[in-house]
Amino acid sequence: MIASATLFGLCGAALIGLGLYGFVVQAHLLRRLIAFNIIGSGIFLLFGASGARDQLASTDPVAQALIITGIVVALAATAFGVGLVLAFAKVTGQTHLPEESDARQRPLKAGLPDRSVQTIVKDPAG
Amino acid sequence: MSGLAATGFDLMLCALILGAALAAIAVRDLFGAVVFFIVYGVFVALAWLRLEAIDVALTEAALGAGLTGVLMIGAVSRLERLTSRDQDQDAAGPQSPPTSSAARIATMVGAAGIGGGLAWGFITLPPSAGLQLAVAENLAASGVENPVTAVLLNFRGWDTLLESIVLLAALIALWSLARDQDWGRRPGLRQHARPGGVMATFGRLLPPFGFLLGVYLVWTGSAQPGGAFQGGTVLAAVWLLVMMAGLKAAPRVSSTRLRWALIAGPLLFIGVGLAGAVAGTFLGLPTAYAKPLILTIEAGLTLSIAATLALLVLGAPMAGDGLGPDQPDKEPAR
Amino acid sequence: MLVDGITCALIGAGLLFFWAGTAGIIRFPDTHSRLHALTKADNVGLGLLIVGLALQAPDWLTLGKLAMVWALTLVAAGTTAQLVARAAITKPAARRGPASTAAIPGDTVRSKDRAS
Amino acid sequence: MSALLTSAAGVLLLSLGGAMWRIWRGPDAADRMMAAQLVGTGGVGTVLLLAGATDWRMIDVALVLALLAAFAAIAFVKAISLDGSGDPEESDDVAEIVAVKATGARAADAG
Repeated sequence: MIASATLFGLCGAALIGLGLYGFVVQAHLLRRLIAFNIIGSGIFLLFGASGARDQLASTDPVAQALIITGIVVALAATAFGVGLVLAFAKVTGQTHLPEESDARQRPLKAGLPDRSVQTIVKDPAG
Repeated sequence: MSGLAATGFDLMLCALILGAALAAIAVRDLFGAVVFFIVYGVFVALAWLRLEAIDVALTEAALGAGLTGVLMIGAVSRLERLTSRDQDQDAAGPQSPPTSSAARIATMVGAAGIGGGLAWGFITLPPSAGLQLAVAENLAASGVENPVTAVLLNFRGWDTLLESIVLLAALIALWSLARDQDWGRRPGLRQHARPGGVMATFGRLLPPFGFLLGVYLVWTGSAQPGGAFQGGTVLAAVWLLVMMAGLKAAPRVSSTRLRWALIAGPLLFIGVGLAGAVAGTFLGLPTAYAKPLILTIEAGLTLSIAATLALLVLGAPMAGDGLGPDQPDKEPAR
Repeated sequence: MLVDGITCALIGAGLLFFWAGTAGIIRFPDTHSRLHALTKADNVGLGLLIVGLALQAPDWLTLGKLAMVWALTLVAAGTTAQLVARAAITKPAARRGPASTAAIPGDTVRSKDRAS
Repeated sequence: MSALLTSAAGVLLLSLGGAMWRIWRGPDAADRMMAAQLVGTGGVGTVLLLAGATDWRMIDVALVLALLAAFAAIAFVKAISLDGSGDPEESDDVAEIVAVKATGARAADAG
């Protein structure tokens, strides 16, 4: 029999790799946030499993406490990220960073750059 | 027999977690990716249960099933309204990655290398008893019986204090994204529902139960799995439901009562810490008064965590339906 | 021993409903009939499971929690079914996701007019 | 009993793979949402079975999941409402749309 901790630790390592791949390859900012969250929960799982491997009963309480604060902070960071993505989209009409655009991604609206420039000049906070 | 069933379950759960994560990254439809991410949260909560980390599972379930879903679905909806939909670009999704296939393969190899390296490191990690024994030895002096709560509020009180301030900082950062003329307005879209309809009825029916569960989790957290974070997350979700059902508008960000709710937890925590500093060490809780002090801090923290998380999900203060910079400044009468 | 047997039977029946729900959500041809399959699993499958487990509950608190889980699930399933079904009917846009609500240029402006 | 309950949890978990397939396929957003709902309910059932098999204290997790089960769906119906923050029951022409659906829309639906 394989111990649960071993399995979920390996699963966490795989999630980190998977999330990293998605984070680099995806251009859509919201999908990057999702990938970022997958990396995060992979790290939590790996960490928690390391704390559960040699334990008598349950997962190490110190690891649990750190992971709980980590999960809540990850949500806070994600909420801020969503706010940034929405503000970016409001100013530019885009969901991708400009340097990520290639020939396949046409500008979204004709005349939009003008508006976005005006907006930026008028109100940098967007 | 029991071992076989458990290992089978674990293997299946790992496959589902990895499948959900892979699908969230690879599915063509943006909304599909968000749904896969919500489902992923449910599976990860199950994994925490299998690791017998019930406290973590509670937090993950409340965040994954409740707040993250609301946050992400709302984000998709608002994003689609902000960007033009004439092009097939978003329907085709992120699937038009800016990278060439060679770069993708290189990324894949690199990511697999990092994941594999971590896995190898995990397997070859030397055995260690960790801190479980140290916690168990000092549990009697902490004032509570749940070791996780003891670590969060007593042994590593610094971490939790700073964490509650980090949450506040995230909220301030989010609010700072608002335009100047929107400052002092209500955060997020104006929510409304048909009065007496199914959604409004649900919004009236559920909160009493949710409130009970949230308070129960905080109260029971001193002896059993639960605590300020778990209970606060549930209460945040309940408050969000009341607002989404159109029963109560979100408070204005300039509201004094809201500000007090947001800082109550950190303030109480610092106050108790300073009292400890007078007696000896900052954040040192004397064993005799540890339990009432911890419960006091937890009560304040629960309030602040619930308010902060709900407001983080709502978003920056904005006018009207927040569609763009051309919105009129007056708030629509609803 | 008898109690254990009854538990097993009830849980087995509950699992059957869950599998039926899954089969329905895979096989049924359109959104509304799939919703039908879903609510069966929600209400009956979980219900049987909970009744079976209730026989094993160690104390009254656990029993009460089991009952509350079922009650909450029933309310949630009813609400969800009603809202999603109506949303799927009233908004043809639901066919392609939240994305497509703003598909028509100027749609957002119109929606504001209608709402007020 | 513990092994039996764990096995039952495994059987339940396996059925959720089907729901995952529906999320992948769609075709509608509503289909994806419903399948997620099924995973949520299946998750509640799995937690309960695990609680019975190992530790009854785990039941609180099922309570949290059941309490929040409808949240994503409510966010979803809001997202596809006209202004992104409404309620599908608010539009007055529902009866009309339903009537149209019932009579002539089957053909249009199939197309």
